[in-house]
Amino acid sequence: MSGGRLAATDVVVGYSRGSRVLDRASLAVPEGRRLAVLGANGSGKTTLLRCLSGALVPASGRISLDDAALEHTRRGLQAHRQQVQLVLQDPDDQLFSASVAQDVSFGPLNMDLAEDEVRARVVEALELLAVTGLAARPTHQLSYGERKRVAIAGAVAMRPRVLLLDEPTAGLDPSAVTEALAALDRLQRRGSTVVMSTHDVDLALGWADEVAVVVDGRVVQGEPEPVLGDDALLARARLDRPWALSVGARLHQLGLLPEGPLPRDTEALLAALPTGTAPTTPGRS
Amino acid sequence: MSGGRLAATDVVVGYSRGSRVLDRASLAVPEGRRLAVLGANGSGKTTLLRCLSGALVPASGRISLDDAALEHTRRGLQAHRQQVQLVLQDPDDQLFSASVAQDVSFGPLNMDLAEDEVRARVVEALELLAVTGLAARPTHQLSYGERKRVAIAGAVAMRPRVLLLDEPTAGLDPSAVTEALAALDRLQRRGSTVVMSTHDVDLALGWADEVAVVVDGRVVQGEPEPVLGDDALLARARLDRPWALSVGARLHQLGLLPEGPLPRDTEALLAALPTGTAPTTPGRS
Amino acid sequence: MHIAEGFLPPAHAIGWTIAAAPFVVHGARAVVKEVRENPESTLLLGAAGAFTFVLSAIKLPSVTGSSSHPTGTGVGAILFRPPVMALLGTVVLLFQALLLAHGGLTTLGANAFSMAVVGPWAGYGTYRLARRASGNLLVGVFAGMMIADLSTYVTTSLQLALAFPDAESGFLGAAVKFLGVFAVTQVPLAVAEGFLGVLLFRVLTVN
Amino acid sequence: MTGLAVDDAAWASTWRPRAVGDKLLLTLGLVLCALVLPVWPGSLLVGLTAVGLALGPARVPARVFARAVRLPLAFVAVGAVTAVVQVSTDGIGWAPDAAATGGALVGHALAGGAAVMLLATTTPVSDLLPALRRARVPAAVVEVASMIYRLLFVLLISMRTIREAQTSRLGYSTARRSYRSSGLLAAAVLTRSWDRARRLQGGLAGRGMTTDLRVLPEVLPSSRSFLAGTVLGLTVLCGLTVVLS
Repeated sequence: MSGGRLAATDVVVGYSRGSRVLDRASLAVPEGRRLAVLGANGSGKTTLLRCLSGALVPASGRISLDDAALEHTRRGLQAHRQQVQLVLQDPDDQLFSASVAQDVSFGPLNMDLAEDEVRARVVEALELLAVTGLAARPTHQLSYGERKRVAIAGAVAMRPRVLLLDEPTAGLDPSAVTEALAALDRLQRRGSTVVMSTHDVDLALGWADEVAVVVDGRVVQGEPEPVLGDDALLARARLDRPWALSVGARLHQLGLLPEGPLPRDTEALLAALPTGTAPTTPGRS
Repeated sequence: MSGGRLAATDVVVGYSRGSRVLDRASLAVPEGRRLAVLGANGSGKTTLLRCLSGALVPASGRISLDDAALEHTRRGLQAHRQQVQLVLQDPDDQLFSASVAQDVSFGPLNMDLAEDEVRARVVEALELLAVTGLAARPTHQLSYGERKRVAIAGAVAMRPRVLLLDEPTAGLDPSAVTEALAALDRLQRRGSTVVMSTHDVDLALGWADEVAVVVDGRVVQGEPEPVLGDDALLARARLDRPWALSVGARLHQLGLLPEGPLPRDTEALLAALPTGTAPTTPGRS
Repeated sequence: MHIAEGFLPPAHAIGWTIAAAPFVVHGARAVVKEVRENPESTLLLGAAGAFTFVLSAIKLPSVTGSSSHPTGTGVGAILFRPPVMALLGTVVLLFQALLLAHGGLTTLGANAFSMAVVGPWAGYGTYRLARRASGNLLVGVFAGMMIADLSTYVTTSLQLALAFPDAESGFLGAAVKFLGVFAVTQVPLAVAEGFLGVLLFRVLTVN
Repeated sequence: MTGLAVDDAAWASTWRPRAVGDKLLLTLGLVLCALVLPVWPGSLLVGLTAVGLALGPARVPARVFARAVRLPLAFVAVGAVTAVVQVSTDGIGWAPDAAATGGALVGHALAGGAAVMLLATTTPVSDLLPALRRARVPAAVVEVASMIYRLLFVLLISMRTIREAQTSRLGYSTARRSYRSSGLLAAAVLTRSWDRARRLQGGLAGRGMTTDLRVLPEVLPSSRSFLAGTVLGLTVLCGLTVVLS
């Protein structure tokens, strides 16, 4: 476990009932790559993200940034939070202000930045999340998807090096998911490392450069294809195998897909398949 | 529009801002079949379900059960609610009693049933939803997936003929989705009509006998394949085309799938494809 | 039932504002101290105030067939003590005046005196006495919330009687009139709020 | 929408971007005029001004404004009738100047109510709270008030959803069940409110919350012509009242 600037090493988190949520879990966040943290509900993926963000103190093990261990002191946490931000699943757990722009300004102001700088960061964060039009709207009138994006903007305005997102696409419809992923792309291009937790294996396969599956309190990390193609692991993790890997593998056997990595989503699969002669829509409508 | 025992006809629901949420929407719930109501967030699918359940009074149009129009009087609604139950998306706002068994007994107790009968219905509902083990647990200790199933059990204990579910699988991980769908299957086999709203087109294609897409305030209803294969409709509705239809259509053109309806999920697709010689897992792990 | 905007003569509006002010300032000091010692309590107090606002929007069926709303200050007084409630109640009254057109700005002082000062103190006192006398939490809650509700309306009636004394029988005659209209009719609703408190605390103590 | 029509109107009003001080001067001026000027023609003029400004330049929907002003009418009517009924040894009767006194009460209340609603339908409560801060109200109190404003919408949605679920399961079919359901509802909303506060605390700690909830102040520029118009208008209103009465 090394190479990641943000990392968890042998982290143990135990809850009251005796069973451990995380049991010597280790994760290295690869810098500049997209990491999807996968796991069933209750597997401990949120707990892992909360440990990485400093919100939760593990019973043992360490969280490190640039190989320096995080100290859970007021000062240590304050420094850590300027580099690592966690966006929670429920936006109502992070939005407190009546106005969108004011809410986004909260984090930068807590960093003791000058007012002009705060203002600039608010504008930038709203733009990156494509919610500039909502700046003057009251928080309580926003839709769920809009509140989610404003909550992300609140973290982005602090310009963290690593952005951790707990289920950013949960509850969003397909077009909102597309918009959210596009916003994450813009963030990444700007140099942030983006980590997303999800239980949607198809989404993870299509989006991530690297995946980490939280199972039995530990983490299995690696490239998407081998990890998400490991049926035994997925069964233990109570996750499904992505359809694209199942279908792709069969089509590969049938000689219909070229050598190399399997396509990861519908578009890639259709592009890789030989074209037929009839139109692509089925003729039954 | 006829044949359905529960139906909405030319329903109009308008909000203050002038734009109508539902604009002469009509839907017939086919008895004994699985109906998926699809739409983006904010499309009005929840509004439609709330109209069908009697919770919302449409500005015009009618809701009918067995061809008798629902009257929004105290008595009319009370009779309607014994036949039609709606389970809302967020279980947190539907569980309000201290323990699971108490919460599930709330509806039957309000139906003036004898105590033995109430007890029997609670047991039955908990069994149908596979949450018998949770009966004595306080509701706030349950996981999200468990709370969702308990909320459904609360409606099921009233033995409605039609069960309307708003996004019953949202926020659930794959194994919880499987469990929820299995519970809905048991309900249906027992004679209930099950209607589910969702924005997951893949889920709808795999589950539903019939689909209804809510778009621009109206409803387009029909068999899953033609409706979910209609790209123009899906674009207007801000929904994706199910991957199985896209991939299946291409494979059909390539002569790899037999004539007849396209497979609707991974298992069906793999079963319909010719088998290759190599093992089904990709050889790269 | 709050006194509507413009209903009280200017002298009375000013007088009640002065009467309520020390209690509200005292409550504000308590809140400032609490927040200084414990910054997170901003959120908890905000939640308590929001709950009071929302509770007063719950419709209670009354015996007479009409419906009314609980004052909600009794439960707050028992949970958060009367000084804090004096402040939270006043903020909630301001929000009700602006968001629901319920009450008013020039009558805020009079309404705060009845609902955020007298109601919580009377309710809390009754709660302590009844709880000690009976040895039972729920008896205390019932009596406390009933008296918090009732004393609020008695105060409102007396405020109106002071502002509009009867031409012949003076303040006493007016008090009889206003009590008859605004407080006696409230008795079943006060009992209802007491029951609501019992149901509420029963659920809370089970959890 | 949130379901609080006055709040929705305030956020949508064309006067929302105006400086809060400007609007406060105008509306509080009208509120005071409604209180102290004689009912004829003072109340009428204040009422007409408030309604005219709200429906005209501030673009408040007429339905919302009418409903908001109508809401306290039940109290005003009952209160005014009670005030002018006389109780004497020979029974109940009207006070000698019942019509005039009652009319004055209703007039003052309606005019004052309309003036307060002009403020409420053009200025979100969250805009008024920073003004309290400038009036030397302690920051902690203003922050608590801001949290009340934010959380009350979250809790209102919870309350409505829980009540809808209870209603659907026949929880309000008789008076006795209604009591029981209301008690469960109140308890559920109370536990939700604590839970909300606790979770928000965690969320804000992660965003670097230290001791206060500091945000960037919103700059709403004051308008000289609006202020001049306000002073002139209020002077004319008072002058007319004195001349006519």
